Amino acid sequence: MNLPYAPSRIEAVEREVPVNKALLLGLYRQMLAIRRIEEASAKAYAQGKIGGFLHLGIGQEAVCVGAVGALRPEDYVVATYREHGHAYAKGMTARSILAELYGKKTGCSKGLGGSMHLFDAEKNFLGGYGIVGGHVPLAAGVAYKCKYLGEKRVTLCFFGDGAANIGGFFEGVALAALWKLPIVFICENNLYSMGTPLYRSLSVEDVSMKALAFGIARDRFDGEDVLRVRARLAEAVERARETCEPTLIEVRTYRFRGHSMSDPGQYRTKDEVEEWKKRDPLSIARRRLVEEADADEGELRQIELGVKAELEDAIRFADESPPADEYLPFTIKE
Amino acid sequence: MNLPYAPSRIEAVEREVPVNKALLLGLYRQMLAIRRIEEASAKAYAQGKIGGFLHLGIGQEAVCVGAVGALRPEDYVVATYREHGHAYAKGMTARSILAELYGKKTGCSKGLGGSMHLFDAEKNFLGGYGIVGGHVPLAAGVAYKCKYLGEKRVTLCFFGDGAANIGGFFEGVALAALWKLPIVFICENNLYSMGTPLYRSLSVEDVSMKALAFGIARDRFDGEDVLRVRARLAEAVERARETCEPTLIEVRTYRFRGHSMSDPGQYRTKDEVEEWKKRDPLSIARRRLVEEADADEGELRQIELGVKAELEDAIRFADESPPADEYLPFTIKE
Amino acid sequence: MPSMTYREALNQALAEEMERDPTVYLMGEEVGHYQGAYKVSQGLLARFGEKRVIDAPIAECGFAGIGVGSAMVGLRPVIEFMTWNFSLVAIDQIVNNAAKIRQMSGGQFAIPIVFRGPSGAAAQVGAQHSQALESYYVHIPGLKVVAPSTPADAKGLLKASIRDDNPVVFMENETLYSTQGEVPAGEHLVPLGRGDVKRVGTHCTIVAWGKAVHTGLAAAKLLAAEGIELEVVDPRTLRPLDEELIFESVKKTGRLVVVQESWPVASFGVDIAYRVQRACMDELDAPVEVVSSADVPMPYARNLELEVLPSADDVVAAVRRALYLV
Amino acid sequence: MPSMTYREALNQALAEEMERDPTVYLMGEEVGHYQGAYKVSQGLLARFGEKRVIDAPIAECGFAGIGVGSAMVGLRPVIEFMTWNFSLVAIDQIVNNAAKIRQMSGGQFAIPIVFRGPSGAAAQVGAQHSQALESYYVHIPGLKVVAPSTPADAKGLLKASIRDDNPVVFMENETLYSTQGEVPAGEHLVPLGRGDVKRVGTHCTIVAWGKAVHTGLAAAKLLAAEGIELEVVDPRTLRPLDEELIFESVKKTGRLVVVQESWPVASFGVDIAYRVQRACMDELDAPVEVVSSADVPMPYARNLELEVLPSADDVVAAVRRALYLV
Ligand SMILES: Cc1ncc(C[n+]2csc(CCOP(=O)(O)OP(=O)(O)O)c2C)c(N)n1
Ligand SMILES: Cc1ncc(C[n+]2csc(CCOP(=O)(O)OP(=O)(O)O)c2C)c(N)n1
Ligand SMILES: [Mg+2]
Ligand SMILES: [Mg+2]
Repeated sequence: MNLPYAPSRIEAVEREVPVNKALLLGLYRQMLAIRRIEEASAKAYAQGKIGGFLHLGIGQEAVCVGAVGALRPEDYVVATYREHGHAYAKGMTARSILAELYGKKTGCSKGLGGSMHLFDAEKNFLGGYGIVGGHVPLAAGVAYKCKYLGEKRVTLCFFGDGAANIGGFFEGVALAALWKLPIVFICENNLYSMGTPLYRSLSVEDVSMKALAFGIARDRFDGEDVLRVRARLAEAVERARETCEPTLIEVRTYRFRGHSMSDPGQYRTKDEVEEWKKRDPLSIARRRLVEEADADEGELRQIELGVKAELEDAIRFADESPPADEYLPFTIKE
Repeated sequence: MNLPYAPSRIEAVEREVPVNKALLLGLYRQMLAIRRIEEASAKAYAQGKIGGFLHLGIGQEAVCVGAVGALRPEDYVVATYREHGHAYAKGMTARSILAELYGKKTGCSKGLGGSMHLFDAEKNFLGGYGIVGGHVPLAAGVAYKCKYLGEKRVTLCFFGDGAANIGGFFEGVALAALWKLPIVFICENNLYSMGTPLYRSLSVEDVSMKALAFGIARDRFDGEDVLRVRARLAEAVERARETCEPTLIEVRTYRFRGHSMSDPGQYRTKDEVEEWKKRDPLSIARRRLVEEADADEGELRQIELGVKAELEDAIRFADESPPADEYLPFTIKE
Repeated sequence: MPSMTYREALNQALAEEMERDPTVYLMGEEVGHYQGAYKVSQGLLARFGEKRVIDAPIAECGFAGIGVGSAMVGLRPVIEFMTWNFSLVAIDQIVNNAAKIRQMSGGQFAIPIVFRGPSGAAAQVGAQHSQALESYYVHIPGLKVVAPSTPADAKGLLKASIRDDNPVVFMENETLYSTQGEVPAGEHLVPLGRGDVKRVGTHCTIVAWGKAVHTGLAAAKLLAAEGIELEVVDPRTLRPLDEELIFESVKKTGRLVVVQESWPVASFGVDIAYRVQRACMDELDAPVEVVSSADVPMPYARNLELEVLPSADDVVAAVRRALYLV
Repeated sequence: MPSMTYREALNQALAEEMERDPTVYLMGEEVGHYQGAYKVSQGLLARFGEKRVIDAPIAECGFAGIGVGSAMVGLRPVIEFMTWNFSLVAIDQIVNNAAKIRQMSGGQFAIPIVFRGPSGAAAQVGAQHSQALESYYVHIPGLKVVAPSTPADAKGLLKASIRDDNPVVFMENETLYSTQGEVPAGEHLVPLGRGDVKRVGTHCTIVAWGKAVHTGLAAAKLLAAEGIELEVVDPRTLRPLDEELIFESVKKTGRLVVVQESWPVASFGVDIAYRVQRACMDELDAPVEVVSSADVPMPYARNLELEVLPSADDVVAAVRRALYLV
């Protein structure tokens, strides 16, 4: 008997996604705002206004913006500690994010969570989590609830390539596959977990191959074009919504900075980083807007000014907000 | 770009294994002794001489005997709580096993381990373990040591179909694949984890498919013919020994009894159990000996009498041995 | 009042709460078709269907996490661990997610979840299956911890736990499942954080929970023959703890023996001992004694297991020490 | 004596033991090419090669288990957890395998393994990354638990831990890595189970380990200005505990304040308090005080974090209470 290979439900072809100007303008604006929020964070960190771990996603913006862009407002997002962009893309404000990073009472988590633990119940942003892989079963649980209540809501669960070895990840995916939960697992494969390149952490470097162990749909593509990300995610999201079939997606991307503020990133060559910077998702989006959608400089300048004003306001807000002044007692009183 | 499927290194064809009479006689004797040990255990359990959990492998003997039969004495075995047969096949005596089950000082683990925790350092039987999946990384560690020291020794790690969802299993296999450890993971897929049939615990019922997630060799076959098990394992064992390539194997088998002594097994129909009893590995081996190897009844009777005497002696030994009389202080003194 | 077993009382609590609130579901290994490894969920699958009584594969981290995630967004899961021994592969979900999300989110999310199952040694199940893990869970801020000793408490506490908005660690005991007792029918709730005096006495206070309550009661019976009357206080909820009830009793008797199946070091029993020694310093007539399991991984042989576990005789000896009778 | 940092002292201990015994290896996330997340293993990869300094993927349960298995058959692994927070996904390997195999096998197998890494809060790393977990590991029979506070102890204890035949939980502290101190060159071993008086005093004993030793010393400095002399006792090994040294000090001073970063409930600090209250009942002039972290998941904001962590001021206040100065 010859063993059959597990079917991959997706023919993962790199399809061209035509430009929709209005859509791309919106996504570009989001990516830009996220870039600026993170640049402002880095600066505030250097000034000692932000403490603890700060993980920037600079260079990876097309993934979170494109992926979350495929969701409806009632859909859920669960993310890792590198989640500023995801939070913003889900509708949270620069104000509430920065104020949280500053440890202020006006932050989205009242200054109790910090950079790694952004939450917004209203926007259905269910948190950044700091234990690698620990949020994957939790995300499956959110999808579980949607199926339980018969809601047509999808959960999007982000994770890194480094999470693709840990038990929690496998268990979360296994249960989602077994119970057919409306969830999309998306690996932001930025080629490194901290200082470890893929070849030293994964015997099979294509994370989407893990789907074969569970018989679920998979997809895999390069993540520098926000429209491609959005279009490919839309397929998986609609499949989850309509048929409760989970999908495991790997998107290749790259972070331009170190793992966290304390990491000089010496495990990568300058050349490698420069090579990837040529594929900066912001530049690509901007270029497509100009070259394929006839956007003019004035239009783009308008967006850029809007983002600048938004950031100035948010930084001022974070600066001037009162510090967090009380933590929560450990239990909820009846 | 079309995604390639992960290669399965093994063409898992059901090959016929010709009878080698001397070999099969030896394996048959082992299977019979194991069957009798477990029958004696069941009886002693009913008499209150054995306590706690008692998990019998009656019906599955061809798997442990065939698999361990592919090893050399210096190779290691790590097993689950259903490990009486594995221990015996690795060279442990009926005396030391039964005395352990009786909680006697003369037991292999001095009466401190019990049925689920048989150990024999001399025979390289590294234990039965009670936390599902928890022994899989441990077994990888044993293989790690062999590679570290440059020893050409193989580790054989048994687990059940129920373990194929748990984090420890995935992590152990992932690391063995990444670091190319000389280990063979063998799933005794007896179609049930306690009362749960495969289709309610695994989205992909073929456990060997998990190998695709890690790019390691895999194999899969029916486990009622001890010679087939031995031959197929020999390939994987030699691959591990010579090239440090791990293999993930699924063997289909069936336990004739409940999960443990307290389980009446009502989740299976009588018909199903009867159907499987027709494939009793002992009957199959005996039939092949007679039909294909010209063994005569006298020869077989001789073996059966030998086993009977061995068991009588072992039961007497367990009965008459002094009870365990001290547990170990928690640390080893310098 | 109807009499029933501890197991039936738990079953009734589950059934009533599932009836009452459609967001309550039960998930765990063998809880459905098998009717529960220890039959606590007997009949629930037939009554509530596969949607609400879910057989989980062996993936404790996975299904504990599913519980937490679903609790975050409005369900009220009851997650059964076949035994608490297996919770160690899921403890990160309980400690780092269930217990912390409320704080990390600035109070935006509550996690109304119950993790339940038997804890402690059964009989001869060996080192990996014989752990009384209450000291682990009671250590964690953000959790409530409950350990009922009687059928009535089992029912009332489980119902209250399911309605509580915090994550609750609910520790049953295999050796108690078949014990019998009177249980109020219907809406019987035992508020979390309220202890109970299981036996009134004057000479020495015993504090114990779960199975150890019965060890304490057995010791009381033995000593009553000599005219020594023990007061047995069962906090029932370990976190938050009903300190007042304990202090009150100790102030009356002047003596305390804590009985627990937990290992001794950094244990909850020792914590109670310390709190009482501080709060009742003036009223204590003897140092507080703590009777625990021996400080070793559990051996298999029955005679050694009995040596390791706290017994009524151990309690009697400790009481005698507290009364300076030795 | 050469002066070096706590980090360098650990590094030296690792290098010396790896030099001495080829069965010793170091495995963990980023220990090799990255030179350690906190640079404790700086230079070791270059010196000992990839065979003995192994970068592990993020699979704590997996590589902790690999450590245990390899230790069973003759290697002496040092397993680094990037921080002890991440040990919760591997705790089953430590509790159910490392700590129990010796007992379960009737003494046939020893598990000479060291699990090490930083424990406790750094600064503003939030609830999931700010846990002082010593109370978890010290609870478990079969483990030894070590928590050095100075560079010299770090070196001597790590060397002794690597040579010990038992599984050792070795808890460092991120905020101590850069502290400086004199460290004996070469064969400097601090035996496990032996404490150390870090400051001699007469009025009150402080027991603390790891980072909290420095909190105690800071409090001593503050109080010395008022003529109050604290004696700071550092057990260094939490299991087995050098009770005698602690009792001796308390018998001299008549007072005890235990300082720990652990949460209070069912904690090791409370355990010490209880043991002292029993053993030194007659010599104690005041109830034992325990200063711990506040009983909450750690908030992020710096001001709140400082409120939660035990401070020198908290210790001073506790000492004043013990001395009836308030
Ligand atoms: C269980 C666990 N182990 C270790 C860590 C420390 N750690 C934090 S992030 C990280 C690397 C994760 O890499 P990846 O998943 O690829 O995500 P990325 O940082 O690249 O976004 C590590 C090792 C952790 N947070 N949790
Ligand atoms: C982590 C963990 N969860 C649950 C259990 C309880 N348990 C013991 S055996 C078993 C079923 C295992 O089935 P399988 O792996 O198929 O092995 P089999 O018993 O069929 O040999 C379960 C659920 C356990 N021992 N460990
Ligand atoms: Mg990465
Ligand atoms: Mg099975």
